Amino acid sequence: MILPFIVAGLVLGSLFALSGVGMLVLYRTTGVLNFGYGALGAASAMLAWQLVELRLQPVLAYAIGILAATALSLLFGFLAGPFLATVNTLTKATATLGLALFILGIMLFMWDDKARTLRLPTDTIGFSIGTRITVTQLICLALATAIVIATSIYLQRSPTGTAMRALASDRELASMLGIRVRRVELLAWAVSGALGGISGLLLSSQTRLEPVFLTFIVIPVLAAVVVGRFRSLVGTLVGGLVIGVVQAVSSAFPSTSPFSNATPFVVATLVILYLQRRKVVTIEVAR
Amino acid sequence: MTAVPQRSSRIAVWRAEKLFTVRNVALAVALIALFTAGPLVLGAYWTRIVTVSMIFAIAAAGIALLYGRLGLVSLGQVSLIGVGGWITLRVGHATELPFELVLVVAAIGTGLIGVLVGLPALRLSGLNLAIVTLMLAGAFEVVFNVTGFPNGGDGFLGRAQGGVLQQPLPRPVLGTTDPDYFRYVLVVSILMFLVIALHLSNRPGRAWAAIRQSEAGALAAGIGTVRYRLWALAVVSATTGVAGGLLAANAGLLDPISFKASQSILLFATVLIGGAFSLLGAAIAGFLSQGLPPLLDAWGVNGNLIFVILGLGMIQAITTAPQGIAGQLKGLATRLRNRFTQGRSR
Amino acid sequence: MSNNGRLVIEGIAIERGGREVVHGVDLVAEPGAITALLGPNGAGKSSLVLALAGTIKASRGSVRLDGADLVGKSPTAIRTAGIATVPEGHRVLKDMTVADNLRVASLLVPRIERPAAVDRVESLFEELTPLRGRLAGSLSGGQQQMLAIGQALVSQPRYLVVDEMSLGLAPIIVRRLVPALRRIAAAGVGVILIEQFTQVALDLASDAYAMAQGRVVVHAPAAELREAPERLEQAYRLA
Amino acid sequence: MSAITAKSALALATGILLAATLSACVADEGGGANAGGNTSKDELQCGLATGEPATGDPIKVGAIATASGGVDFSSAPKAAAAYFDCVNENGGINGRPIDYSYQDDALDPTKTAQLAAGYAADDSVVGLVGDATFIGCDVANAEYAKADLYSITGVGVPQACFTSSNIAPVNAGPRQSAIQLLQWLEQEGKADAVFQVGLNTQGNGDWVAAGILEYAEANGINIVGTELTDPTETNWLPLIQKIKDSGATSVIIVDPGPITAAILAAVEQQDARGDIIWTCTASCYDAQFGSQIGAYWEGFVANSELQLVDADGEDNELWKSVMDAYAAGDAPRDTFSQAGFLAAKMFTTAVLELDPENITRESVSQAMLGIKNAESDLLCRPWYYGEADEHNANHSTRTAEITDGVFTKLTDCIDSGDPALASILENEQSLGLVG
Repeated sequence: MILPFIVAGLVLGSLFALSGVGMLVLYRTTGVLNFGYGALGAASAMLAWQLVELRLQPVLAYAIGILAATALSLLFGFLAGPFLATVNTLTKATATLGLALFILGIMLFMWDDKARTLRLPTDTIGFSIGTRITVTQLICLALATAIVIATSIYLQRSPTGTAMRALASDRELASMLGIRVRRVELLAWAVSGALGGISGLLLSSQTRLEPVFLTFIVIPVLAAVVVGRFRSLVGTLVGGLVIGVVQAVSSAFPSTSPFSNATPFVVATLVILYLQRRKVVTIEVAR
Repeated sequence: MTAVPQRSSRIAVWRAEKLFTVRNVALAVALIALFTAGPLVLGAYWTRIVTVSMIFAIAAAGIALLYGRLGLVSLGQVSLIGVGGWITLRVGHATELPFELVLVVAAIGTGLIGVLVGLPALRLSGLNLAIVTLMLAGAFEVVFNVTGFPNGGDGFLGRAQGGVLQQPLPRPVLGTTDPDYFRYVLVVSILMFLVIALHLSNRPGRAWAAIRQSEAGALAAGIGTVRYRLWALAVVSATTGVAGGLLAANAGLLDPISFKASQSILLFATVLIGGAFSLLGAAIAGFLSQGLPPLLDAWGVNGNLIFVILGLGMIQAITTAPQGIAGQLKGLATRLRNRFTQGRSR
Repeated sequence: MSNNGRLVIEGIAIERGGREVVHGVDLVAEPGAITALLGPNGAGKSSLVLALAGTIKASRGSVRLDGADLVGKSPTAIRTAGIATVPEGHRVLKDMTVADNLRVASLLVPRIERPAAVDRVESLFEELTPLRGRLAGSLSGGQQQMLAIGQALVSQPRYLVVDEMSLGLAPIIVRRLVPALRRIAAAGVGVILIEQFTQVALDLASDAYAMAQGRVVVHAPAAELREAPERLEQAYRLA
Repeated sequence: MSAITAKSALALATGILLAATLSACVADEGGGANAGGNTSKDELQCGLATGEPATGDPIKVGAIATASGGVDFSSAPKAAAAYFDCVNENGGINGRPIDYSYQDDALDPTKTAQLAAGYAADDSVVGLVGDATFIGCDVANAEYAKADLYSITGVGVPQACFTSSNIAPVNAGPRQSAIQLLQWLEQEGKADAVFQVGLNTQGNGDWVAAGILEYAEANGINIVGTELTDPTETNWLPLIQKIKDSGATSVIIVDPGPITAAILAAVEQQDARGDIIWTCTASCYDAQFGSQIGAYWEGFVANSELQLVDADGEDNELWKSVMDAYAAGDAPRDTFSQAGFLAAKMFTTAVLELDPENITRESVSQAMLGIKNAESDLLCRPWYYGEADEHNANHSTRTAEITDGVFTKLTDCIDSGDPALASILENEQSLGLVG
């Protein structure tokens, strides 16, 4: 029976894609590939869990979690942005490893490793179509798809979205054209942080609520972004879904099952090598 | 890389005419003192910690070589330690070879795997290489979890399972006790640092510096960039493999849990903080990764705060101190020397 | 002190990579007129352009428009103050469409005026209209230059600074751009035209400056230099 | 292009989301099972129970616990620390306080070996009490054996913790815990087709799995499946599918609490509980576990290696009250906490017999090794140390099930039928360690 695996793979994949879109928006606008992206999501999920434990209205707790991730992302963009603007993409990305470690350390300090699950009220409502699908899973799929589409439209149609694309295209020229570079960048940090917070919440409900695990989920998410060739939102969506489904389906067979968790890494490595097949050297341009 | 100033590949220590400088003599005296009195002064607990710190310093030197000299970010070096450890345990259990030979096998094996993995990655530079190595670290984490580490059992994986007690690998004859093993590791680490230093001060080091300065320029000057990069990768992988072998013999057993992708990132962070442009920086990085957590424990600080410290330290190193702690120490030494000579000339 | 809407550059010096490359340049541009800035490769013209645009900061000197000093202001503020720059090399946002390129440039204009601003540019460069949906990177050099100038004009500037307008473009295209610039100036916009090759610029301009080695070496009415081009050669050699 | 509009749009969206779902109320969970004691701080009978603080020369006692790095087993040393604090407030060891602290090995065997070597080399450390390590008993024991240092370990997990000369755990270990679940299933007549789930970790998961298979083979039980998973696994569908396909009637889960909770959540999501009896070893026996996994798991069964946390009994009451008085409010109240407490209590009793002027590692080691027939209502059978190459004194445990979100007693003590215990049982008899 392969259907449950495909469904689970689609759900997980859509969440990879949702996270990936957040990373991509930031990367395209500011040139920062945020390795701390998983940590932002983890912080959002942990905080929401803590607030629910403290008997806060769950929805409010989730909102605060998402806002916290947004604020953290924005704060880092605000503090580090001026420096990051002056260095190449590799150094930008490396600096965000520091962000990841910092947030992870705070989380581990605050929350030890007890049995935790983030239960969404929608987890227990479900229906069966050959396999059981819960409302949470539907929400994940629908939200991820909707956000990818909404982000595409936003970038395509809205003035700020256009400005973000301009920044991604040619930062210096965009600034000469009068775009308020810093403001647009901070907006990208905020949008990306919010998407990270949402996907962190959903990922923690679909996988596990654990700071280290959620922080390093950035690796498969990165794989989705790689499949999107660091530019395409739709490519990222497809990449996330493909990775999720291949991983889940390969886990269904005893021979491939132990290695199914390596799927994102293998896919990403192959895609990078394929994309680079003709280039012997990539010359980095300091942005 | 605009953030990091270019430096020449000159390492004065290893030029014959400069071999007996005050600094080198002081360094030699310090190392001899560490060799003889180290375990006594440190005590049993810290002897073991410093032993492991020295092992990780070898791996840190590899990361520093790649980052500082070639501008390559490799986020999978701890996985290579694991590969070296795996080979050491496997060969060590299967054969009666002396440990030193096992280390050589581990160096060659890890070097080969490093080159095989690196061969396609060498076409990449910058961000792509960082991502690919991170992905490989993730993949190795999965593989280590599936295969486990050899513990004296049968089969290709050499893994005893199901209620059969695991056998630790005996330590080398010359280093059975903790103080002796400390000295053993110290000597091997110095040898590995020498291997790296000799590369840096000779033709490969100059070629790497040229490549880092300008890829096109190096090509124009007739330097085979792929060949030299591959060579760098081979050297780094082989020395890292030796580090893995030393780590395997330290406790006699290894656990997949020690070789997670996150560990590689932590080690990379410590290299940036320690300083990626000198071997001193690598030594500091080794201590930061293995010695700082127990030090925090001793001061009663929560062990998890190590992440916070390293995270902040890494951001600080990238933004304001690209030379790391080693660079700051050197600057301090230079200032002190200048003040001293000025004072004397007055 | 209003200077009657003139753009007054005084004593601008610029450092790049720790070295001073422009050593105190004075230049005055009139509204509705075309001012040429000439000079060989490496004279410091492009640095001056970037400083005018606000992407690099002048180490001393002032740029005044209506009494306000624009040195040190952000590119956005300078653009808002009315100086629009077209960098050299017909640079456009390559992976965006022509329409998007113009839309990005119009973001500084109040929302209701944006369509009109874009329409004005499209009526000036009619060739761009059918290309709206094309990616700017796929246009020919001349079309890109039109788009680049168009982007500058969308923000309705009082001064237009065009760096190396004719460099790398076929003469037939340059001939197409010349009347467009005249029309722009005739509409009251002050134009500063930076050119390495003098012919086109001197034909268009009323006033001309020439730079060499980071200094202004000649300042004369364009007509005089048109008559005696050897004066430029001499000045370059002396510097 | 104004950031403000975008931000207000975000706020508006959040607001709408909030309003739309505000009807979802906070679930009433009844606050979980808080295992609180009834004895006030002044009346606690710790050690000499004098009520006078000990002021003499401190006696140094250590422990190694896995507190970070993915799992947290620090509840054992936390309980030991609480009990020692209580002892120090009550006359200490004949006037000398115990200076107790534990070190975190961060789930890294290299670090375990370091810490063990450090304790072994520090002559002022007279003994180790209440350790809880997920790894590294073998490397630690090698150091202790060289230095004649002994540990009354609170919680041992891997096999090596039970096959060491200088380490004697108070808990029964995952293997006994799992086998006794199987025995319980057998007693209930539910062991027709058993599926076991565990961790793919060296010297741990595979050792437990082998134990189940050995017992099953010896007793004619049909094990329809064995699945050992990666500790970082998150995709539980293959497991659930295999359990379904195997036709299992009961499932034994031998995983740390958080992983078990994740598996159960996935089962719930698939609504795959069915008629299968789901059970887990003592690692998920925690007062809060019931509320963590939710109402779906009413009737879920767990093994408890010691007394149930809410039971009566002298020692259990003392443990709860000591925790209330001396431990942090959020320190877990679980089996492992009981184990740490009991280790500290037995250590205190043994050391109190010694001449306070002559408390050295040597004398303490002798006292620890001499512990035998130590009774407690926390245990099923008396505990002992004794000189041997293997230690597994606790091999009789209880079973509990979740009723109304709280673990309640299901069966009293079951003696383990693990065939591998033969030599241990023989030792007990021949050396007169029990009975």
